[in-house]
Amino acid sequence: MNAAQLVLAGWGLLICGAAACAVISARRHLVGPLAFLFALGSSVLVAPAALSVLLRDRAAETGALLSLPGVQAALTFRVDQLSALFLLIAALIAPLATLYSIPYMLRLRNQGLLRYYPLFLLFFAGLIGVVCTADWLFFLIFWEFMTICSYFLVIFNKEDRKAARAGLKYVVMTHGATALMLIAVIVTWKTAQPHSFSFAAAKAAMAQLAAARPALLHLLLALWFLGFATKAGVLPLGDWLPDAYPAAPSGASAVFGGMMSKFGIYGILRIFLDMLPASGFSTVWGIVIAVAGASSIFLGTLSALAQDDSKRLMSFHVIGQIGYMLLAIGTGIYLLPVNGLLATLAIMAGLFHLVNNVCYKTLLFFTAGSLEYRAGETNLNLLSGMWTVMPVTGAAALIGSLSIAGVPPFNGFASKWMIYHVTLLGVPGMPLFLLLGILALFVSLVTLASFLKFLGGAFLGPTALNEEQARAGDTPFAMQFPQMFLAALCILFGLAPMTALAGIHRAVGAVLPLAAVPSLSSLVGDSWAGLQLNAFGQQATGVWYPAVVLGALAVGMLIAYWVFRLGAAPRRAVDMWQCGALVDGALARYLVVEPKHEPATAQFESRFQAHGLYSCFKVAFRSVYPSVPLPHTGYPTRFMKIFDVDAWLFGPIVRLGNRVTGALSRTHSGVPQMYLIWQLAGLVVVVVLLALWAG
Amino acid sequence: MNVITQALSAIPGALIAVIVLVGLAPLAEGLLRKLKAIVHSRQGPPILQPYLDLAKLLIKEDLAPCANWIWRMAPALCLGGTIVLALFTPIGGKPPFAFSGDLLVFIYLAAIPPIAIILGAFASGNPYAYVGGSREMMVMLSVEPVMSIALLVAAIKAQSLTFAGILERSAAEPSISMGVAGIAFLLALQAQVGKLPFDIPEAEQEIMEGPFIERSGPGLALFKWALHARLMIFTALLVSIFIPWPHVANAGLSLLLTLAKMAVVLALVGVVDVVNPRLRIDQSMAYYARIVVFVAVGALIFAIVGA
Amino acid sequence: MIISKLKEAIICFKAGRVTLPYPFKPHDPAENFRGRVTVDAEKCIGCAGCAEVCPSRCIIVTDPSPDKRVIEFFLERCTYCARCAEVCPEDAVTATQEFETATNDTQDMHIKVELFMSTCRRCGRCYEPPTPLDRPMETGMRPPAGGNGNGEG
Amino acid sequence: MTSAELIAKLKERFGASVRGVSEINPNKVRVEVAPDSVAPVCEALYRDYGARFIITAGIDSRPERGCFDVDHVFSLDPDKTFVIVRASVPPDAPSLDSITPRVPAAYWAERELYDVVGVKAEGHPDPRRLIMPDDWPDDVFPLRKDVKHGDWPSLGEENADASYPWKPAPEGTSTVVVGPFFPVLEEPAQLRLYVDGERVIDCDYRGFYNHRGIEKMGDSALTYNEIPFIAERICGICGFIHSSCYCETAEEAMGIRAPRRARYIRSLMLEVERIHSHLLWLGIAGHIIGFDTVLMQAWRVREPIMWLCEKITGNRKTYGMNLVGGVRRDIPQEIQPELLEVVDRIEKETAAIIDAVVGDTVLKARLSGVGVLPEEKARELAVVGPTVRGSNLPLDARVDHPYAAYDEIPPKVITHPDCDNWARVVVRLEETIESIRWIREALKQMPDGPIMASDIPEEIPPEQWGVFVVEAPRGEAIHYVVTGGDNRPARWRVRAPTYQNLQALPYLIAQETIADVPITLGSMDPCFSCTERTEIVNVRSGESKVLDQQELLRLSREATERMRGR
Repeated sequence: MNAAQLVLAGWGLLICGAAACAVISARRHLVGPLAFLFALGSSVLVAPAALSVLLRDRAAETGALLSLPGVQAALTFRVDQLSALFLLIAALIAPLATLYSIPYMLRLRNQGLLRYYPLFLLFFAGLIGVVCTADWLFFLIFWEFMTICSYFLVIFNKEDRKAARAGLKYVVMTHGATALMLIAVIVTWKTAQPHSFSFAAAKAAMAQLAAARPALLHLLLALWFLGFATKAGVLPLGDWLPDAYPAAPSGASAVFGGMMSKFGIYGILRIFLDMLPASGFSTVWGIVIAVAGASSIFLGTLSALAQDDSKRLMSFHVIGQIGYMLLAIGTGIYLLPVNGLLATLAIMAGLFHLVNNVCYKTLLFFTAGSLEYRAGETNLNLLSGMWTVMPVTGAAALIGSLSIAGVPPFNGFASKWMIYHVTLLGVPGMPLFLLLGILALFVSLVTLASFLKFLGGAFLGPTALNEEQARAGDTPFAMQFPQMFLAALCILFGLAPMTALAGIHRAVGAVLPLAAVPSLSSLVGDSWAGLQLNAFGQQATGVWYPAVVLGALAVGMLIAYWVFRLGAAPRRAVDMWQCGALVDGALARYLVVEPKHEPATAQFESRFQAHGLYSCFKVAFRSVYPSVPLPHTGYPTRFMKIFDVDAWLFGPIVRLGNRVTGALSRTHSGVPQMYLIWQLAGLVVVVVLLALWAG
Repeated sequence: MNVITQALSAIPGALIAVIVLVGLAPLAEGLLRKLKAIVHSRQGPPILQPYLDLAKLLIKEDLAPCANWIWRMAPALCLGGTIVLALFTPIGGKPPFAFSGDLLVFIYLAAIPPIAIILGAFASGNPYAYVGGSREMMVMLSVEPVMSIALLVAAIKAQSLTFAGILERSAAEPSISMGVAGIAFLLALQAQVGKLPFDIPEAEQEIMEGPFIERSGPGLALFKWALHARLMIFTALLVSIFIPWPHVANAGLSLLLTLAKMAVVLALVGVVDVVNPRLRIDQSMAYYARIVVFVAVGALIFAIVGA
Repeated sequence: MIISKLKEAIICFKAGRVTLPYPFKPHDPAENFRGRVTVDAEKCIGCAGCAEVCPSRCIIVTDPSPDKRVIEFFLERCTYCARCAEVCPEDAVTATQEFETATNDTQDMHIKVELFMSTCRRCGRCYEPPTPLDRPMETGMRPPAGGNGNGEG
Repeated sequence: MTSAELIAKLKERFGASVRGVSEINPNKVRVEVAPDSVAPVCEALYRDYGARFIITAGIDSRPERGCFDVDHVFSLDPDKTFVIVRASVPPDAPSLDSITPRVPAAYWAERELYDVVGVKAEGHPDPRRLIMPDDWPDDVFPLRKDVKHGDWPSLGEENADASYPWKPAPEGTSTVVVGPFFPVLEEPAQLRLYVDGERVIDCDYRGFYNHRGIEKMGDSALTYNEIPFIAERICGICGFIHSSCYCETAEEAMGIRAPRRARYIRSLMLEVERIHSHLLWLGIAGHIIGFDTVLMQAWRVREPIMWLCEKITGNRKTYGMNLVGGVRRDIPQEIQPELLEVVDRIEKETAAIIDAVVGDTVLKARLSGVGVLPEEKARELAVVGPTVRGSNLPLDARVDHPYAAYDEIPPKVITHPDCDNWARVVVRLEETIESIRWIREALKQMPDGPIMASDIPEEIPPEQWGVFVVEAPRGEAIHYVVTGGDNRPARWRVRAPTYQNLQALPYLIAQETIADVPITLGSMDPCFSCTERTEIVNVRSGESKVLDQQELLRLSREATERMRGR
């Protein structure tokens, strides 16, 4: 049984799991653990398979499982090194997220679990399908499958009209993006000789187009890029993302934020590395991707700073973090024709950041979900002092926050460090990348600021709990374990970046359009204790040994603690100093274990609302925030309405969508699965019609 | 060479760096206080007063408004982070721990003490601490870009981010871009070390020392010490990278020379400190935005065109 | 801006160092400084004029027996107006130059003068208020004439 | 418009409501009106005749006339006239229509009226306590005559937990508590800022933690000649203003006048006090914005005049110079050259400071455009002193209601059009120079003669009254004295300038940032107190403990009990 067949088996297990969960979904206490078992089982099959592909550095393939001879499409499971990397990520997150969901979903007493676990498992199946197929038609089918599953997860909370709106916006935008990709796929298919949807054929077609019709290829690339960038959440195309992700249950939000966006990156890598030959196209599209990435970094992160809802804050950071990856990958693609060594390093940096991002972003969404679980609230203005109740979650949130902010020696720093190196020094002839790198460096601080806001708002600060509430304690172990696991990974990849980079190097190597892929040691040195960048010449241009710094920090802190105890100062607990005034105590308000959010009216008198943090900075950057009303200008309001995309584009589309669904629901029972089937069927019909027309 | 043996061989240098940059920091503060007193036309405290203050604080009661371990760890993290920062600070020559980190590592490590301050502030729960922490972050947001760009100019000139490469290159010859970057760094220094007109996060008359409002005793001592050391560290960095001349081969002599240059820079910082009122945070941010745009980016452009 | 900063610097440096190392080198008060009051028991004739004008009522006069008068100064309440010194007909009460009166024990700030009174040969009233406005209004401040010493103040 | 014309107009407009007029001189009249027309009369005075509200005094006249008198004091500045609107309120359940809705400046005065004499202002927009502690019994009003000095009501346990009813925080704001102990607050006062981030949206004020009951002492324990010394202690910075103002007022009520030389000496010392107060304020303003060099240098410049004061009066502060009818010490001829020399030096150095400061763009950036109080708002809130002159209104009691020697040498009124903190700085600095000019002028013209009046009557008749304002460095201090029998006033009403200025604070700091609150507060008022947590160390056991509010309250009550027992 080769690796691809194992993956297929895992995929099948997920489908079976979905069916099983659908059957017993009424047994609320059983369905969660069952889903977890299936997810775990699937991971047990998929992870070793993917690992073996990576370690052997050789792709594996099943035979054709399903072929459509009429349109020259065939479903095969092909696992190459790049797929293997993403499979590993999926195999890591799937059981963790399912485990996390068990207690979380039980809490939502009046929500049926039929709409959660089966879809959740199907969603993972879709993800695996996306990275394993080597055929663009089935790629798109899996892609849509994944999108639709995630759509139903977004609108899980039936009562929440906002969630429904967000879901519609999501599905409208991503379907639009898929349509663009579909056009690109068809055109490529038509160009290929013979007509075929397979990756190999597409690659050949692109090489042919590059020589014959460069304008058309640019158009195709633009369509691909728009399609994938929309899914990845690159601003402004990712406008749907901050609305959709927070709407889903936290287990799903974590998977979306932590993982799904990154599959857009997978698509970009497939197209711009695997398919596109290193040429002038790389130069142009490298710049485009890097600029899109940088604008995403800037807009996403600065918008995140203005958010007061923790899940929304993190969703904006998804956008910002995707930007870092795109910046690195764009730089790498730009460099491909110029400097293979640096290009490899840049793309590795981007992928390393992606891997790190999966760890800490999922972790952070988990912590936000834990807050919701324990306090019934994700609004940072209303939360306070939760550390007292949930120290483990708090510590996980701290590690995640420091990781995402790139504080050494956590993993976020290692990958950002590589990205800065490449952008700051790698492209001497093109100062644009230098400026983008500096922008990224600055925004990294904004990330820090917004996560300090998250920590300061939710976990730190005065606590308002009575004893009974405090006894309720932290979240159940099933929710803590995924966080601890991911936190450990954050620290591992931070302290020993080589563990991740070794695999990433192989994954990148498999798709690079280079004659000879540079060896790992020539890129980042050969020490497992750290990184030494040699890519720029004889002398090392950058070194980073996290263990040494951590050791020094530990010694430094010990010295500091020794000084601290030097005077043997007595310790005493006191009340907070309020200028000598006795400020009314806090009114206990937390631990609303009911799923419905209690309107939080009571608030601490002495509490500083997270909204107030960095107010001057926010005022200075007011213009880039979506949440702040547009400034008054001399132009007529009609003109300003152009900027309100929600009003003239999504609003009508959503209303139209509502009408269509309304019409559909009149003819059908309204069972969600029916929609799923209908949408899939519709897609297939469209594809077949187009294929017939074209062929 | 093995990392462990490198680390072991760096220990003597590390000790010197810590003693000079952290151990002598209160002395520098004492000298600044004396300078301040001269401008104020008063006697002023003894030069060793900062040490006495620290000693006094170390035996004072440690009052805790919360039982959070972030609160308890913050002072040690702040001073510990500062000590680590000192290991990456060049004082004339290559910093002792240059083998394990480069300029980017320095820039990011420099964020650890403020993070400790802000987390410690938020942990206390005091509204003033929140305001102070928020201001601390905003000062960081406005100053770090200036400082980073100035340092990156040096790195771009050297085409290396390692201290060895940068120091070698910057000592070679003066250049316009490095001069402009040095000025930008000098302007950033004032806020980076929390001196007037930019001691906005602490602002005792407005928000009662902001992040440190709940601190007392040894915790406060550690924070104060870290702030004093910050003054030394960034001054040493400025002097070593932007004013490396005259170049002296002898390590001891080089150290003394650097200290002398640092004294001059510190005096400048001290004089600016005493003849200015405190700015508001929005004014300070506007000021640094202007520096970024004009001075730092100017230096960057010079560096890109090779001047 | 630079020019004004320079002007400020000139103001500062022109002044030189003006503070004194205070506890070691105190500044001498002016000649007619109103410091802590003292009583010269030799000169006191027991007229109680000081007690009558004292705005803070810190001078208490009691007559424990017909021929004995006790005048007590509770100087921790003193406001240093030196009205007592002003009205004293015999200059028995004087304001000194002493201003460092911080103490741990309020007893240090008490002055007690005991006088053996004999009947005045002249008019029986040694003290006449300078203006009608200075008449004391509080009874009990001074014992009633011929009081027998149970007045506690 | 003379007071006669004004009264004619009032009589014409309000007819029989105007019941009687009492007058000391044409510039000081008291109009008795029917209680129900007090509000319209006050509104007419304020809106139509340009009068400025000054203070409200409640008088318990039940022993004499069986009623409470409520006197609203107004000033017609251009006419140098005071008009007092008096209403007599029946003694059971006394209440009177509030004038605050029509005359906003009476906001605190009417709250205080209820607190101290128990006359309720009906329709007051904010009828919370102002002065008395939160646990004070509801039915005890300290300035009523049936409350004897030294009497203490039993503070029942039911009120022990009472706390001040703070305004609720507006939606989406955080509360930042400023005070009772805050580095730049002048007295233990509490300000609650409702902030959104750094921006102050709204605020609420609670002060009078240090209420000392001086007015009660004045009308029940002290004699006429003891009050100057207590009045001097109302304020540590402008003590002489209060004693001068009291003495002038009491002299007016008694129908005497201090000799000319005494009045010159009073004015001289008042100007000296203005100089050192302004310099002190400048230093503290510098300190508030972190400019300690200004603090040190301004105080260095100020110091010579303090020594000079000690030489003249016997003390740096609390000169103890005033008595009803004159002053205690003369300014001898031999000190005058030194006085001139000192003021010359101060003038030179202040001019240098002004020269340096006005060009300091950093300083100006910090002060300009902050704490803006437009002219019409300043008039509405009836703020006084440099605060109002910084809002471009030329109000100065030395010119508007000359007292002491200012009728002979009128000073120049300094105003500034900017209406912000910067304007207040400039006004104060220029006033310092002007005071020095005035001192020189006065020394030239100072007449010889006695320094104490010789025509003090043997008996002071009751029911006489006097009212005076004195321009303190911070604004007008007003004293209103009604004589009683017994060698003491029946009512002595004091209003310090800060009383009126502080009411403008919420307006001044709204929409400013937290960073600007201290300096805006400081821009109108220069005394600050600074204190630590209260800690009690038991010397014998070495234990220490920090007191919480309840314990502190208990201890202070015990201390009060001890004092009463003595």
